[in-house]
Amino acid sequence: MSAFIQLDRLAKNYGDNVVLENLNCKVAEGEFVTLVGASGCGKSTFLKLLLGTESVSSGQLLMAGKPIEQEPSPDRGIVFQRYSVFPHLNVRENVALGVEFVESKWLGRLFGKRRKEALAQADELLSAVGLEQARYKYPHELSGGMQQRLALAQALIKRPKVLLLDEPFGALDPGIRKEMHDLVLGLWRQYGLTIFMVTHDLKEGFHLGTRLWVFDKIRHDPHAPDRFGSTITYDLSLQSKDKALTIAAIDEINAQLHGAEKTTEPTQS
Amino acid sequence: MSAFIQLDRLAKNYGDNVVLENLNCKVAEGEFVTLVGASGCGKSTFLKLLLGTESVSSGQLLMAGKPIEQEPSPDRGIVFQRYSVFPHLNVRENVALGVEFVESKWLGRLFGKRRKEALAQADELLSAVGLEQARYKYPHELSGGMQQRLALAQALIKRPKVLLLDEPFGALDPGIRKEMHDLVLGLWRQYGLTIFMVTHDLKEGFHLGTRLWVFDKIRHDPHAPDRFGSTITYDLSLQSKDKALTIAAIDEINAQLHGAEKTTEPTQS
Amino acid sequence: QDRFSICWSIYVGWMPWEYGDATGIIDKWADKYDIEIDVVQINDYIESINQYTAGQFDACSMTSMDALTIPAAGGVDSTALIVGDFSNGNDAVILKEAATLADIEGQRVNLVELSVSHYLLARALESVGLSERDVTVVNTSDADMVAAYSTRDVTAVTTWNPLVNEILKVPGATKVFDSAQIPGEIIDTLMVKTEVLEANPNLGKALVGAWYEIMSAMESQPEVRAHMGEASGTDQAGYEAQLATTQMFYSASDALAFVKSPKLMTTMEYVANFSFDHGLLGEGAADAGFIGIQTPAGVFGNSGNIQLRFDPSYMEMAADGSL
Amino acid sequence: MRRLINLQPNRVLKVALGIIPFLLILLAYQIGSDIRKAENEQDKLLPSFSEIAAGINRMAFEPSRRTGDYEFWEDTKSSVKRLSIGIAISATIGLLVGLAAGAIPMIAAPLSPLITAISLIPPMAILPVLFIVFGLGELSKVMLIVIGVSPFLIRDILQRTQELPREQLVKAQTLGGNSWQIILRVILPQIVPRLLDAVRLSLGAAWLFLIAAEAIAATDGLGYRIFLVRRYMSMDIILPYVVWITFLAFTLDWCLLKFSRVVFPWYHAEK
Amino acid sequence: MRRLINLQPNRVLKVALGIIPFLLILLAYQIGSDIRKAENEQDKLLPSFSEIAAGINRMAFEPSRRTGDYEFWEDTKSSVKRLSIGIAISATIGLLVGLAAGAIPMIAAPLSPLITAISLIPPMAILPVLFIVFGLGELSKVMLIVIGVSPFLIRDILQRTQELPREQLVKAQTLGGNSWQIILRVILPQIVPRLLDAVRLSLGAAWLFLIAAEAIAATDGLGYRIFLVRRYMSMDIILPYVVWITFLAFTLDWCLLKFSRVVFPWYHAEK
Ligand SMILES: Nc1ncnc2c1ncn2[C@@H]1O[C@H](COP(=O)(O)OP(=O)(O)OP(=O)(O)O)[C@@H](O)[C@H]1O
Ligand SMILES: Nc1ncnc2c1ncn2[C@@H]1O[C@H](COP(=O)(O)OP(=O)(O)OP(=O)(O)O)[C@@H](O)[C@H]1O
Ligand SMILES: [Mg+2]
Ligand SMILES: [Mg+2]
Repeated sequence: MSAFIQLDRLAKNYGDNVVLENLNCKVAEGEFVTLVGASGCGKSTFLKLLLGTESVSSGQLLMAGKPIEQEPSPDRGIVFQRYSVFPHLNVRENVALGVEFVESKWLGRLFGKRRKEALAQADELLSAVGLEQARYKYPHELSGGMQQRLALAQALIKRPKVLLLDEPFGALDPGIRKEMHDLVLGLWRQYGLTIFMVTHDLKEGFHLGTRLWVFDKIRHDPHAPDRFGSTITYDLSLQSKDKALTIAAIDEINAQLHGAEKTTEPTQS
Repeated sequence: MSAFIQLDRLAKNYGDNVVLENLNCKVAEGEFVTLVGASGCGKSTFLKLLLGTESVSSGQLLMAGKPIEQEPSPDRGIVFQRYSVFPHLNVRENVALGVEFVESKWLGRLFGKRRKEALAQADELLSAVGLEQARYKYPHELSGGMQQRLALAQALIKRPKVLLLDEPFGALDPGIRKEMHDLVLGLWRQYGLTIFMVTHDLKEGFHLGTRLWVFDKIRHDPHAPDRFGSTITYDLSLQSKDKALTIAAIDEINAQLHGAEKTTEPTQS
Repeated sequence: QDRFSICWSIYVGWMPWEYGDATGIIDKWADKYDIEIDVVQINDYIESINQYTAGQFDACSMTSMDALTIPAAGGVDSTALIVGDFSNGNDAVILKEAATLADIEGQRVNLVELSVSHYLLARALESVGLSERDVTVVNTSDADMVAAYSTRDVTAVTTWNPLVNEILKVPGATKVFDSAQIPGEIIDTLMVKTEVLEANPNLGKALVGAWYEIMSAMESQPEVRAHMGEASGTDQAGYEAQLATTQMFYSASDALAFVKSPKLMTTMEYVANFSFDHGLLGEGAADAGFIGIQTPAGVFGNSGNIQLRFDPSYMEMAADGSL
Repeated sequence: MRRLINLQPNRVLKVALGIIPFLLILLAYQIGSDIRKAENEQDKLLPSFSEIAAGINRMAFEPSRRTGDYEFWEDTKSSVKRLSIGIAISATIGLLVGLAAGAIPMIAAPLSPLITAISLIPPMAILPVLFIVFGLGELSKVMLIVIGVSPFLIRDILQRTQELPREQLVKAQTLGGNSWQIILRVILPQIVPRLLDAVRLSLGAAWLFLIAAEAIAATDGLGYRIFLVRRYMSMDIILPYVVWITFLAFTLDWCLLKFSRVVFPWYHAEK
Repeated sequence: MRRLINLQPNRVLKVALGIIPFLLILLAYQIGSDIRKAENEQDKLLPSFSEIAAGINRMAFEPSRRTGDYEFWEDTKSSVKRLSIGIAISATIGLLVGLAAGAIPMIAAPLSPLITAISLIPPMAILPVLFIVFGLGELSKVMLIVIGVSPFLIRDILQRTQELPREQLVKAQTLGGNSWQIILRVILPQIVPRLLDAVRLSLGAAWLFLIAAEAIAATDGLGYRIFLVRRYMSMDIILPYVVWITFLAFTLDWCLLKFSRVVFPWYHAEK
């Protein structure tokens, strides 16, 4: 397997709070990795490392053989659960913004013919995510599902190699999720993306991914819960998707996460 | 079937916006009714009618043969998705408040021995929902699941005949839901409640209820989407819980709701 | 009624009230006439007159001009119980760069509008054949006059002490006209409501008695003047400098001579004319004599509407030593 | 009986109830005025409504004997002009400084404590310093507003900028935006409606400082007139001026809100 | 190179950067003072630091020859007392009225428009009226603060009360609470920490009104002293007084925040 993304004894801590430790993995280009794990176990933190908004504490995180850039850049797109789109721009402008940033260094804004071209480019992607009808709407006029479609289109206009999804459907009605799944799978194939997607829904993880990572702590210190971090406890290949196997795996993981949840259930505020 | 709750040509509209129309049903004491339907179809509105915070526009809503009281009262408990507990009181005080309201007309607060008794009563219910360990904590120190347990204990101290649940587990991690399901089923049996529970998760509805209602519009006016309201389009008895039947029903309902969703998908803000 | 309150504000000629209050002289005289007198200091001069006019106080220190335009014009019949001093250089027109009054033409003059400064300016302009139309008057609060003078925009001010002395310390400031050139026209008095005074002569006796006791202490004892200086926010030297340009009537007989002279009536006529020209006598006033002013030498204006009186009888008692 | 907290007045009742206190105040004034007038016919403290009407007429609809101007309108014009300029300058400063500090942590570090300190200084107390620095002309009146209001605006905009979802800024970076582009196209347009909110909140203070400035040195303006006629207790002029100022303040606030609603619908939908 | 918007100063740098502007201001003052002193040795506008030190010493550490008091501390005592009483009264009014109107729609209907109107009146414009109504004693100084601040507090508390999740009130009703009980046990305790927030926001205005009131009618207090010595432009006293007021304002704000954090941890955790 050629390693596009490589994790090598990767660890991350915030001061004394060890969040991730000893992550070792290789991911090939074009894989669809889904990440599950209890709340607060460090899934989002891992995505932040990939994104470059947080830096590695020890070990290595390589992309195409080089340490990952320490800042967000267009080669790694992201869709968050919320706030991924710009409320003050309409749908087309939201998508075209990525083009404008490149072509207009000082104003970040295009005019006349070049603007038209950028918008045309945006329209293409909007068709791909099924938003052609909503081109002139503002995000607040869109449903949650449509906003996430928009966020996807926005990310894809930069033709990223890696797409990071942090619970992208967590705030959507279950009824809408199915459509979104089809959409993401379609885009993944069409654009040849490498996707890392965090989800709380184990079944979603099984359904979408070619590979599923379970994050969990293997060591616990009851007196200092922050002392040890999570690591990847399961790394399942989902290429075959055998139904019976899947169900068994789900049950096992569920039981395990469930047990862990009881002791580490975090404070909500 | 003896009608504990009876809906008779029940309709509700806000001005020109018809939300519910032509609801006819009888519910016996001790039933567990789960309500599903597209977002914005009027499920919460129906609970509000039962609760008495909204009034019936036409038709009748009877409880034990009499029109339902036009104000919330202790015989109908409620748990919302959020904000059901009081952040400034600790867990015990949250539950004991229901006792204090009854026994102290002017201060709404008990002292000395009577306070102790009230707190003891609260502790009993806290054991029932599995919160004995968290008695002295404040809600902000609890996880989402624990907050909902607290909200249940709080409602149950009034020994309500009817318990209304509006997406009580909608904001919880899927991993925690299973426990909450067991808890609710346990409490339902133990306290002989009549439960109306709104959920977005069709499977949850099937799993928990003795009866499932699907809310949907049967008439559409494409030029005036508010002109017609929702009604109960399916009223399934789930006593038998035949697995195959269930799956078939889920698929059918899903397909139907899904189609409706496309055209009525509401604006989110 | 045996409880009275009087108010005063910080000014060189009114600091004796502070001294009398602090040392108990006023209480002593009040006790003598079996009444009670509250002495209240008010920072803002205009506010003190307004309070008096609105009925919160029975007596208040003010200039004769303000007595005419505020209480008298507001229907509060007032009597000048004590004439304490007149300004003899305390009020002045100061120019920044020019040397003579005539240069003021065309300049913006900062002053407290409609106050005695305004009157002084009008009299000054008259003396060199100019009128108010030849300058622009800018209303400026007295507390900020010194700071205002330090700014580039301000080239001419008309104001009173201690501000005059502060401003004159700035190099280049030239006093081109002052109240010494119109002696006896800016008169500082204690005004009492005529109605109250008539009903309670004891109030008049106590106040006048106390006043002249303070006056004799003030005239003879430097430490008294030091006290007053400090209470007004400066020191003895600063206070003495202000006194130098104030014609204090330390003895009752001096005050009497001033009040009884026919010149007082002429002065009040000037003041009334100025006030009328500036609309200060109220909308109902048809001419400068609309409000009658009674002086020992006679009545100026409408004797049917006397609202301002100079009553020498209490000062006479003091002069006679019969208090 | 429904619980008191659940009783909602209907539209008509609500309007009626809203008007009642104002009527009561007018009535109380009328009675108070009558009582004082009975004692002293010349009383100036609580003039009768006809005297107030005459006062308004004199100021607004008759040219001044001295200058030939309609003083009321001249005063309004001057004050509104000063207020508008003052607010415009404050808003510009608030936007630029607040945005820069909010978006760039390296700018916030030195500015934040300074601005906190400045916002705590009561501007009235340092008037002399202000005069010396800004003179006594129109500039000083405008500057008092600016100094009184802009620290608040800067702090507010700084905070609002920092409150923008971090996710948006990250997203913009993944779209290839550099700092300047992100500030220009993502942060600035979202902050402008928030600036309007902040300006609305600070209007009260701006009026206060305007009136204080006009009281200190001016030749016209609403505050000037009030403090000038205070010299002879012309409440028949002061009272209508106060009502007029209140009305202007209300109108200005309302216009800003309307403007914001029309120009930034997405902002108001979001809230 | 990382983007400017991503660069975070570390702790030490942040403190250092925070101090720099203050040092610069002191330096600029020193230079300005030297320049003016070179022109006119008697200059009072920008006294040298030694003159300021002498001023402080005279006011704070030497008894006044006239009264034997340490005037600085007496002034501080008087002002802080007035401020505290004024704020306490305003807070009480704000809490009671705001809570009642926020919880009971039938009370909000008549009060809401009135309070909006009152909050728009600039208190400076009606100063003369206030002094006449409330006299010139301690009461009037306190009342100016109350009138200036409480409309804001009422509006804020009203809004905060209405913002409490509707769900909580419904829940309390299903627990059998009547209106009074719900106000007492559910609304009031949740509003108190919000009141503290509102009071902190209104402290600046309270200081402003206190100083304005003391400037007009007082015989002691920080505002009184500033206005008294302003006639002589004694900046050697005004400047330390201004710094002291700023410091007091900061301290008061900080204490209220600490207090709220300790007493209402649940409120601050929620935010
Ligand atoms: N900036 C930060 N500073 C300090 N600690 C942090 C920071 N960000 C995250 N953490 C800690 O890291 C841990 C993991 O957080 P993270 O958000 O990655 O969890 P998660 O797996 O995404 O959880 P969830 O499922 O709730 O989104 C948490 O304990 C959190 O407290
Ligand atoms: N107070 C109200 N005034 C006017 N219209 C209302 C009001 N409350 C609800 N509605 C309308 O009633 C309809 C149904 O709302 P409701 O909250 O009952 O839907 P729901 O089925 O609970 O949706 P969801 O699944 O999103 O919770 C919506 O169209 C909404 O706009
Ligand atoms: Mg996360
Ligand atoms: Mg709902």
